[in-house]
Amino acid sequence: MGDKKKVDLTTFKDAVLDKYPKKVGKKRAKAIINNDPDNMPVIQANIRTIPGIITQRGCTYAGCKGVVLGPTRDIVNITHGPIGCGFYSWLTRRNQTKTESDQDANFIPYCFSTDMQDSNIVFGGEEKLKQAIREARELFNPKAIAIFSTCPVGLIGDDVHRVARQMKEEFNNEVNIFGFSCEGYRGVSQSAGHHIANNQLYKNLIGNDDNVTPKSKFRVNLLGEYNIGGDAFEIERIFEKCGVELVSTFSGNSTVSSFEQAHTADLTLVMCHRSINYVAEMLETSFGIPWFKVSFIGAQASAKAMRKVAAYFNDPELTERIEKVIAEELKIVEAARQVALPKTNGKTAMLFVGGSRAHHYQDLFEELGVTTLSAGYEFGHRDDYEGRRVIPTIQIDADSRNIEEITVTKDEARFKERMTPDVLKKMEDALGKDEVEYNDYNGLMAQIGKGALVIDDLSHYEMEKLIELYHPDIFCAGIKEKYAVQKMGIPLKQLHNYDSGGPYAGFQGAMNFYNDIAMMVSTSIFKEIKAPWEREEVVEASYVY
Amino acid sequence: MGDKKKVDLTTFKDAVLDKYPKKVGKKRAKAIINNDPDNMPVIQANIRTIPGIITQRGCTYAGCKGVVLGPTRDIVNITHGPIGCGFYSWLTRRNQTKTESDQDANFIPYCFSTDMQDSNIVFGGEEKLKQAIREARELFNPKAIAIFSTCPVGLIGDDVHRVARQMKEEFNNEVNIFGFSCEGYRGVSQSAGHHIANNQLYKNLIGNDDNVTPKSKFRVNLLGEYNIGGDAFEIERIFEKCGVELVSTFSGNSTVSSFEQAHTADLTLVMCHRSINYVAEMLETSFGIPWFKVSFIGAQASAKAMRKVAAYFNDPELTERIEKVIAEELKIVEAARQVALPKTNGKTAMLFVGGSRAHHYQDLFEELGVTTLSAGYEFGHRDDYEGRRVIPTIQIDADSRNIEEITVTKDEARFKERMTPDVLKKMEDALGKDEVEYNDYNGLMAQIGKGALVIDDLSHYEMEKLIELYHPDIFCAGIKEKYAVQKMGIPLKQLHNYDSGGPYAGFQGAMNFYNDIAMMVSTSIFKEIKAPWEREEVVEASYVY
Amino acid sequence: MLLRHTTPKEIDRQALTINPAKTCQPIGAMYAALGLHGCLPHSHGSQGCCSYHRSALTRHFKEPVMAATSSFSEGSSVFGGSANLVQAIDTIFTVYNPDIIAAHTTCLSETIGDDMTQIVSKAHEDGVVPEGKHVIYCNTPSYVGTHVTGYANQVTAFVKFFSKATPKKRNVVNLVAGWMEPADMREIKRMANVLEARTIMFPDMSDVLDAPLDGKHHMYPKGGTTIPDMVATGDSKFSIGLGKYTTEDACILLDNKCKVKFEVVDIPIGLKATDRFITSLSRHANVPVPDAITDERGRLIDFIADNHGHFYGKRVALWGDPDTLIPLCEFLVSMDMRPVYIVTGTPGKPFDERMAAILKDIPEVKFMSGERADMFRMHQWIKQEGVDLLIGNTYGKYIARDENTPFVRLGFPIADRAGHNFNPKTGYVGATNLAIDILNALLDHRDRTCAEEKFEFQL
Amino acid sequence: MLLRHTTPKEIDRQALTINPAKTCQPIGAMYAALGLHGCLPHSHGSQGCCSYHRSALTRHFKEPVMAATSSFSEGSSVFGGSANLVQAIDTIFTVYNPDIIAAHTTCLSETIGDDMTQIVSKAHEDGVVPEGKHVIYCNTPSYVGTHVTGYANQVTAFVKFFSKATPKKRNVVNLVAGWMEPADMREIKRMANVLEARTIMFPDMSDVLDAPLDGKHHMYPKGGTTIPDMVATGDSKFSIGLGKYTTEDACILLDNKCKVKFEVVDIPIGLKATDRFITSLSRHANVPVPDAITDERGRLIDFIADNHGHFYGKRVALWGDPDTLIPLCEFLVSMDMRPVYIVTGTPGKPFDERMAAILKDIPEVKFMSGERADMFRMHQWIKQEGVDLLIGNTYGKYIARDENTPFVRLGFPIADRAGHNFNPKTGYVGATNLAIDILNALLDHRDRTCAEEKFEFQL
Repeated sequence: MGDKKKVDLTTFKDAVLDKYPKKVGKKRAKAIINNDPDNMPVIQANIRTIPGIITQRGCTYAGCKGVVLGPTRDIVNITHGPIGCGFYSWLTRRNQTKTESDQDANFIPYCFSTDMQDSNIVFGGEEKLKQAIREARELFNPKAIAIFSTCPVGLIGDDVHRVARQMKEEFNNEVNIFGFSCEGYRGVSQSAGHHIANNQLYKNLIGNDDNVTPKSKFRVNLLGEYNIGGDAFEIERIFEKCGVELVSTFSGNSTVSSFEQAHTADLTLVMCHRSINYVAEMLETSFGIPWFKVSFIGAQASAKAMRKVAAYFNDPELTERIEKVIAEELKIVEAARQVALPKTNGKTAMLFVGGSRAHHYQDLFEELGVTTLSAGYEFGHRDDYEGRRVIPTIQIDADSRNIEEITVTKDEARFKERMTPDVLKKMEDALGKDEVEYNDYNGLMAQIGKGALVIDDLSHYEMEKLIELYHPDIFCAGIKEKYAVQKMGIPLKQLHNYDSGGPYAGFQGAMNFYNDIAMMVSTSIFKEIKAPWEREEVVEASYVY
Repeated sequence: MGDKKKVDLTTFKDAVLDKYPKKVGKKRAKAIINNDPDNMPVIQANIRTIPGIITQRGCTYAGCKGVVLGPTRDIVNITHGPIGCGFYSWLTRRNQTKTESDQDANFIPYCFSTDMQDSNIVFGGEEKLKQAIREARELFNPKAIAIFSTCPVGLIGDDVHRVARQMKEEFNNEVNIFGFSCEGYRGVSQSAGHHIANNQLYKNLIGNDDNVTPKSKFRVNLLGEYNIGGDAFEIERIFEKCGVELVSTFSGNSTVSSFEQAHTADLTLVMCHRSINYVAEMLETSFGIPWFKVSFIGAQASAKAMRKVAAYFNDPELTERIEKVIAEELKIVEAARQVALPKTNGKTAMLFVGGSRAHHYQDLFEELGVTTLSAGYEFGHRDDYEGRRVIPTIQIDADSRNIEEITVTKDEARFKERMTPDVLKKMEDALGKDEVEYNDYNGLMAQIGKGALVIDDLSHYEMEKLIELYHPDIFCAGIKEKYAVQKMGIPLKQLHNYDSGGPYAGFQGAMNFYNDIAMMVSTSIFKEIKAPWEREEVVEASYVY
Repeated sequence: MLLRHTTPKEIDRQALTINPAKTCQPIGAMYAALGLHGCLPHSHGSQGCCSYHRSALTRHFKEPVMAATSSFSEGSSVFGGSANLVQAIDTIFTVYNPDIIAAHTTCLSETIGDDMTQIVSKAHEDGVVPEGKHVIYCNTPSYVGTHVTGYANQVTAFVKFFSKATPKKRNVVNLVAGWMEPADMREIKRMANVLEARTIMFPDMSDVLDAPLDGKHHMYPKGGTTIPDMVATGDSKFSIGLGKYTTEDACILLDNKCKVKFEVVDIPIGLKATDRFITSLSRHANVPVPDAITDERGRLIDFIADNHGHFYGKRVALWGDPDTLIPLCEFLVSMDMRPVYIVTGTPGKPFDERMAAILKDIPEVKFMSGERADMFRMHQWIKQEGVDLLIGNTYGKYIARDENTPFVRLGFPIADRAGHNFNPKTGYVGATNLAIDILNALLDHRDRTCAEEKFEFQL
Repeated sequence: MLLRHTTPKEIDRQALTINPAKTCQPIGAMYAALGLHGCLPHSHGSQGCCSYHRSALTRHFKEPVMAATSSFSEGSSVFGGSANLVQAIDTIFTVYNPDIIAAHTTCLSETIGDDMTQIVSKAHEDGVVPEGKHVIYCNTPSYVGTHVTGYANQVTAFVKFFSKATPKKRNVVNLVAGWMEPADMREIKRMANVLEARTIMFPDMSDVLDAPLDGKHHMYPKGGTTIPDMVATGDSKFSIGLGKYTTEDACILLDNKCKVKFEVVDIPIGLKATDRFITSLSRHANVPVPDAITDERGRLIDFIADNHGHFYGKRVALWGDPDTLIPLCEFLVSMDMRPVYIVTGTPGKPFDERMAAILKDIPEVKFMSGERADMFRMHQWIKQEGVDLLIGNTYGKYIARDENTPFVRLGFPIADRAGHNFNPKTGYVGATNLAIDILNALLDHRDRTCAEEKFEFQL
């Protein structure tokens, strides 16, 4: 315990690049960085994966339908395409949801698809899609129907947006219907899908309902929280306990109605910067709602996030209440941490997942005394690594250029300036200038230690090498990596779906994580991998000859 | 279907007796009878089983603790002996019971034993028994505690009756405590245990409570019904529907209190003649309650039983109600029978079980068009075969002489003459003289067909021969026989415990039985016993050479 | 209610599939490719396909599933995926060094019309396929057929690329394995061994997707049909295809190409299908059936007879693949159970015909295959009249909980339990396992839901 | 509540056993005797014993259990049972023609002091034992020890009556099988076969109590240790006893009588116990451990690793026999589960010592053996603080339902389920089966009891 391993990570790049074809190695070299927070290097991110390399990444459809729209419960999400895409995104992301009553709509356990056949490819699938929408309405009578395009849809020229408009008309505007051009081949990863999803949320849902009865003076949106394993439930609990109204969550445990009212909140908090920062920006531009990057992953991070809320609203009663909640919760959390610490302290971890989690979870690991040796995103951009300050310097390549950008302007009628210089000043006074991160995000590299390896779009080969060379005590990635890593005797924590654990957000979540990591790093069975007859030191049994 | 098999059973006896040692064969010869109802033969019954012969029979303890007292729910039944006897009689008889509330006592799921060790055998077990009773009282606070003697108890001289008296005294008579000298070696089968149980029920429970509030004018006891598979529940349903109060059942779904009030009923109905006729007689002698043999096994038998009740009470309203119930129930039963009949009609059965069931179930089989080729009891007496008229002629041998006989006299204070000649006359007028069976029982041989084989205490060897020679469509016996018979491709219905089926009593029960027998005789898997490569007529597969 | 919007009222759907009982071709091709030793499957399409298939297979097997992708971009979709595939082949052989790359197409590459033959030729010309290494391929457009079709196409590709007839036939029987679990394949090989039949099984996922944890990740686990064996299938005396939908095409091609006669039997699930398989193998391998096998059969019969009362008459709803459902329903019928509702998303007449024959004595039966023969429809039937048991993949758990109905997991994917790749469901032993699972499900339910006074020590 | 009278309040019981975790000696002797080929067990006592034992064994195995009884009457109890036994021997050999009669005593015949040696001599003198037939016997007073003791005594009698040393030792290892299922014995023999070790197992209930249904009732099924094999155990090089309580006596006698050295290991339940068994067998049979076995081990490890999160920290209550409970608890600990309450009615120090060692890192553990170490007590402990899982025989189902706790059936008797005599729990394969059963029980419970919003597709 407590014996922090000293690991020299500098040799990795050379060790690994040699193996690749020359051109491939050259490309990968730019994505493998020895971090130096004081002199932040440039990392290559959000560029095409080299064919054949065995990537963790998925596609645009997955980012749009799977990640962003998946957690919404009262939209009938129809996949327009052959059956596979709809099938694979059916219940596979652990998006939990809880309706207020048994009568409320919940379509999450359903998979809807136009199940395109060859004739639809040859003759076009629009009519089938229309009929599918009619049938969906007859059977499910939803408030909203969303249509997701799969690869062949764009190629054969089906126009899902036109179909959406036509069907909306056919239903006399009684159902909100909209489409997503999220064909799998667009962009370079799920990231493009998030962006496409964000745009359509903005165009079709956000701002639709001004008719709101506030439940609290303190009204916020939470963006980039998808309620994996119940994370959103825990965050909702904290907000409720603090007396802050959560107007909308994008999109964990969300409803159409909450999206439609998001513009009435006074503050936006952004969890997963990568998947949703577009919406945060649009909300500010149109309606004047300021946004802050926060994280509820980690007990201290959660406390910090709530303090940001307190500082922003700058209401003594609220501040007192939030501080009381923090004190109360942290006391319990600390006790749980002390139970886990003897098992976890001094251990090492590697995190390769998603567009934010590989960063956020470093906080939780720090609370456990676990050093993150190496980390990287599956679909992050440079700003997620280096901070938003690099955005102006990011070169837009062909793959990104194809993703729809929408122009957002101030909504003159509904815009309300909230982030006055005075508000900002008070926040900076309360929290310290560095902590405010107004409209900003400092990125992963600012946190991960000097010398740590930062690798974008890790390949399977690189992953094996990392483990072989540095054998971390725990590896964090996704389902595709899990069992390969565990075959090597290293426990893998899925940070996409938490295996079947969670919630890990907030205070309760931190305790769950402490327990689960303590459990994983003390898994007895990994000590038994070698059979007695494969070990050198076979202990002689005593028997009576 | 409907092709009744013609089976010649006359050769069996010769075929089977040859195999035995001469003396054994000679003994068995008297227990194997070709029936002739018109000229009823004498059968040897209730005599010792020949050592080594592989019998179906159990012991006196099993008859006393297992059969008669087992179904009572609010007596703590302590087995005094080594652990085995208590263990084997723990929940193994499917005696169902239903308390009125969750708070009422139900000790059926518990096994209580003094768990005698060698020191108790050497130095005596009375002190341990006393302590066990103290502990049972402290933990369970029962109304009554019963003590059952196992083989060594009698041999080492432990006096369970004295212990019972002493402990009752120690508890200031707040708990009714009594013992049973039901050591396994007494008698020749379970039958001795029934008798011993009956005596103690009479001595220690029956008549203890005169303080009764009648719920109906028509108050009856039901004897010899043990609520296997819920039979008693169904009979209770019928009585309730007819407006007849069931004062006590001996002993299915019974309570101490119901035993204590049994003497206040006006009529006793006897199901299992063998196990309980002693109590019926004692109730009549002491209290003047007449008894009739009835059976609720079979829809017609059930109707007949209820008509006997109607005829006895001779109340027009009651009679009308009973006839209405019968009509109503039989209508549904008949529909179910017609569903089963095509599968069952013309089939053959053999029944070897218990002391009454091998008789009663012939009614049900008749309703299904199934012929009983052969039947016999495991622990019946001659009167169960030949009718009570033979009782005076039964020779009492040494084994029976050792079973306690108690002398019962008229209870002058509480005796009430009910069976006046007038009552009897009216019954005979209503039902026909043969049907009344007042204080009588005509036995199995009167019902089973001419030429049918009647075999007492069937041995395993005889059973295999029966099947080999006559391959019945269904065989009825107990768990010990079940799988040997089924290995021969013949389905076996357990008539001790109904496998896990039932109830089979009453009208609902008849339907259950129809279904289950239809199921068993149409079991597809028995047609697949031979593998294709073991069959002569292997059908050539067509394939493309 | 989890599926609270499902009502008994069916409408005449023409377009919308809800809760499918199928998925798309490429995953079948990927799964089958893992049954070749030293083979890396390759998905020629956008990244998502490969990621989805690997994830789905991994969730089911809880095993590493290695596969590569052509990582199509918008550009490749316009200009064709040739460059991507050639580069992928280069990268794969350089970095991951498989013996074989088994490429399959996707709806994307099919829609743009990539010519696999031409692209792979180009890869050879470009020198990115090392000496002695193989690139095989098959066409698996997602909008034709289902995952079952993709499996069949991949297996057929094995024959196309490897099987070779030399002048000398060998007394060997090919066992062409349909879609089943590694444990099922292992069990079929074990039976063949007990029969002392000489066989070659392909594909063979045993020792691939049920690999030991030994401290290393083996990109190419020790299992899988080897190339020499695959080549030798052309010299075998006979092929037995296990499952018409998944293996008939391969059998026919092997006959056409190498004159290996064949018979297609059902996957040996249950008593009678195993009887037919053993009979066929015994005949074509020219070996008698040993007592050990007859005993296994007898133990199955014993088990069913012993517990028959619990099975008899129970109404069952099933969903899955035709090659599984056909022998499975036959097995249930042989236990006197009543399969009443059966759906498969995989289209094809043989399913309908076989079901009609097997279920001829169950007048209330409803079955359907192809488009919109989905779990939503089956659930609507259940809402109309309930069943006693559900058998199918993990998606059934939502119905099981809503309807409080016992549920036996069988098929693909099973994402919420483990062990299905350990205990076979094929052969007599597998049928016994299946019967045990069914019995446990029924009795657990009985024990859980019965009234207290009906709670029993013995069942 | 089914067991509504059970409260958390324990009292200091001195005399009353409630819901025992044991039964009496003779049934163990009867069970063991069925593991000799051609043997008919014989119960020397009143009819009830034999009937009860046959019934209990039959309910558990759902198989015919043939045995005879001396059918004591009150007279025999007074004058001794000699005449009954001699007549029984005559009847049995005449009618049922076994090769061996294995008689055991009961509390009755023990209390009256029947001298078995003398009675069997008399039977021989009376000429009722045919040439070449055997009558063996053992003393199994019900008031000493438990069913486990009776099993051990019967197995020791096998050695006493049959084992014979000739001058020539053979390179064979005796496997003395403790109380386990036929499937467990079959699995251990299979492993020995894979190791290519030459072994003789005794007793051996496989192919006896898991016999096929073939249309005949075989009084003496084809399984069981044969007399020649049993005789030859005296010439074996070494004995491995599987389970101290059940086999050590036999091993010692075989050493004393025939100079066959021995080692007693645990019944190979779970990873480490199987490791020790395989190591011992490999060493004493002088054979290396083949990869096939190492792979089975690796698959077990893989399964546990894959599902570790579901096992970790789960509190388990267990009851049963020491030879089973010892390796079973060790196995649970190796999966990071927490066996917290353990009772066995069988007395003996080794249990207490081994438990203390295995469970040293579980401070909250309570275990107890011998008199009044019963299921009532264990249930009281559970009432004090609940558990996540129950493992034991069918009697646990009442606790499982009352406490809404997952339950894995293991041990004797299992009267409400079937299949336990099919799937082994020994060896790596058996350990995997056990882990699968545990996982299913835990996950079924989770799926059943979780809130709807926590109901998961993947677990």
